[in-house]
Amino acid sequence: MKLDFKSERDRLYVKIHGEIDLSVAADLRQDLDQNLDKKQARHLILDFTEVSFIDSSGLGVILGRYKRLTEIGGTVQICGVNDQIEKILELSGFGRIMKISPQGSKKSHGTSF
Amino acid sequence: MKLDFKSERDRLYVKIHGEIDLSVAADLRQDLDQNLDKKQARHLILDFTEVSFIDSSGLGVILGRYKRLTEIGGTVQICGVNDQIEKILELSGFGRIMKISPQGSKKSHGTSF
Amino acid sequence: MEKPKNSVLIQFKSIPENVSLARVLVASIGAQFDLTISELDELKVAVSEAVSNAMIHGYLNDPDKNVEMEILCFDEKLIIRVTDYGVGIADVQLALQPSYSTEDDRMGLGFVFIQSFMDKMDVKSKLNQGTTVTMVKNLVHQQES
Amino acid sequence: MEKPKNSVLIQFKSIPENVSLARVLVASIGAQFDLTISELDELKVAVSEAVSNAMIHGYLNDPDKNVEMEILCFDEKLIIRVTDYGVGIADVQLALQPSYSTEDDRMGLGFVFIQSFMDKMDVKSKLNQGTTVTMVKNLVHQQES
Ligand SMILES: Nc1ncnc2c1ncn2[C@@H]1O[C@H](COP(=O)(O)OP(=O)(O)O)[C@@H](O)[C@H]1O
Ligand SMILES: Nc1ncnc2c1ncn2[C@@H]1O[C@H](COP(=O)(O)OP(=O)(O)O)[C@@H](O)[C@H]1O
Repeated sequence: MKLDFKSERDRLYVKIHGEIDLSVAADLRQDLDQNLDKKQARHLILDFTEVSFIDSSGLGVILGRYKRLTEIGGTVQICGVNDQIEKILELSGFGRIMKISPQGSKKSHGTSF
Repeated sequence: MKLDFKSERDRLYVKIHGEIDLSVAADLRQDLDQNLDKKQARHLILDFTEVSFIDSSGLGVILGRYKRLTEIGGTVQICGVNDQIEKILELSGFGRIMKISPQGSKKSHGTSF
Repeated sequence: MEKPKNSVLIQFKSIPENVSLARVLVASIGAQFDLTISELDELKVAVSEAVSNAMIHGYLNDPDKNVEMEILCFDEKLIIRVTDYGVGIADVQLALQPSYSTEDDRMGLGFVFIQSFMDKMDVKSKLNQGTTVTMVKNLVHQQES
Repeated sequence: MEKPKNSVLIQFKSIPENVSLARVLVASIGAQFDLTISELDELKVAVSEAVSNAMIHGYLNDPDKNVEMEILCFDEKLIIRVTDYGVGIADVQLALQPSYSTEDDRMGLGFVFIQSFMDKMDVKSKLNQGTTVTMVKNLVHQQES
């Protein structure tokens, strides 16, 4: 897994590359939290264009950041999601609490690096 | 493994896609022999541009075709070979009995499909 | 039972890096059959969940334990069995409830994903002896029109 | 001996499709370390030869037999061990000779490739009991300048 960070005012954009599972969950949690702190960001936009796999260990990390940010009135958004990952996000109910945009949609263009 | 055939007079060009190991050796042998027969070809040119792996089971098939063709005054040539496969072909002595051209060389252009 | 066309048994250390190893193996076997990319992706998720559970819950992240995975391939189905010899599950029915998790930072979605993505799931567990999750993927495809 | 950082044991049916499975597994473990693409390719060739030999020579292509592969990862080396419980080798020294093969259409290059691509090879065999090929790949890399 590799992460690219970019920030703009209170928004933190993170492009994630690779597979998000148990083996990277702890690192991902720490990297996201450190950067949210450093940039004092309230809104987290995750670019999933280069994410090839995610399971519930990965989703747990994102839900944790969501809880943290909603407490301070922030949001989490996931863009560039492929069909398979979209299915998993729907199954897990993420679609009801955060904005999710599929690959190739306008929404995901806005956050490209 | 997938094969593309093209023939011109007594020359048979075969572009091989995929990995050449024990699991495809029997099929490869049969497909090559059938096409050599059908086209009455004496010269076999193997395009390795899309070959990602070969081991001694695969080399055995090529050596068998080489023996068959040299008996009738023919040749075998391998083009589009990547660095790793070139090393294996050298180790096995193929470089001394047939023409081998690496990826991107002029020789391999001549046989592109 | 009919003889499997292929069978693979793998045993690996309970370290997170091996979750992806288990996925790679299953995907590589799945590719021997005519599974679609999306079916392969779903197999990978199911295996990832079962193997992660064995490591986290079964073995409480002890890297010196071993997880086992058995893959049996039949004409009409794949059977994948993930086993740990860890703490076991006190109440399997409860553990299968969506959102139920014994760990604060986990979501209780592992079994939900396995059940959604596989055609059958069975969990056998005994306290302090371990857990076996058996998952079945049917290979019977619709006739093409 | 020092404890391995990772260890994986796999047992699979003696069918040609599983040669690529063995390669995929080794490449996936190799990728956990800092091996170059060319080192990974060489590992794959070595494993391919040892596993093919077990199936063709050890088990005489009987698909109902099982091949075993063990992978042990240490800080400074990978050890890969391929075992069959097949016919065994009467004269190991002879079998190791380049170009020596007991099969007409084979080239006798399997052991040559393993020895070229791995840092160490050891063959233990007993007639009618089977063969174990142990291969070692050093992971000690040159210091970058
Ligand atoms: N292999 C296992 N060994 C022991 N307990 C397990 C095992 N697998 C699952 N469990 C129990 O079942 C619960 C639900 O599992 P799951 O649905 O995968 O959610 P999660 O992993 O997010 O907790 C776990 O929290 C754990 O208590
Ligand atoms: N696992 C094995 N069981 C029995 N015999 C073997 C085994 N591996 C190798 N041999 C013997 O050693 C010989 C040389 O092997 P190798 O160098 O791989 O060449 P090849 O596979 O082309 O014959 C084989 O022909 C065979 O007689």
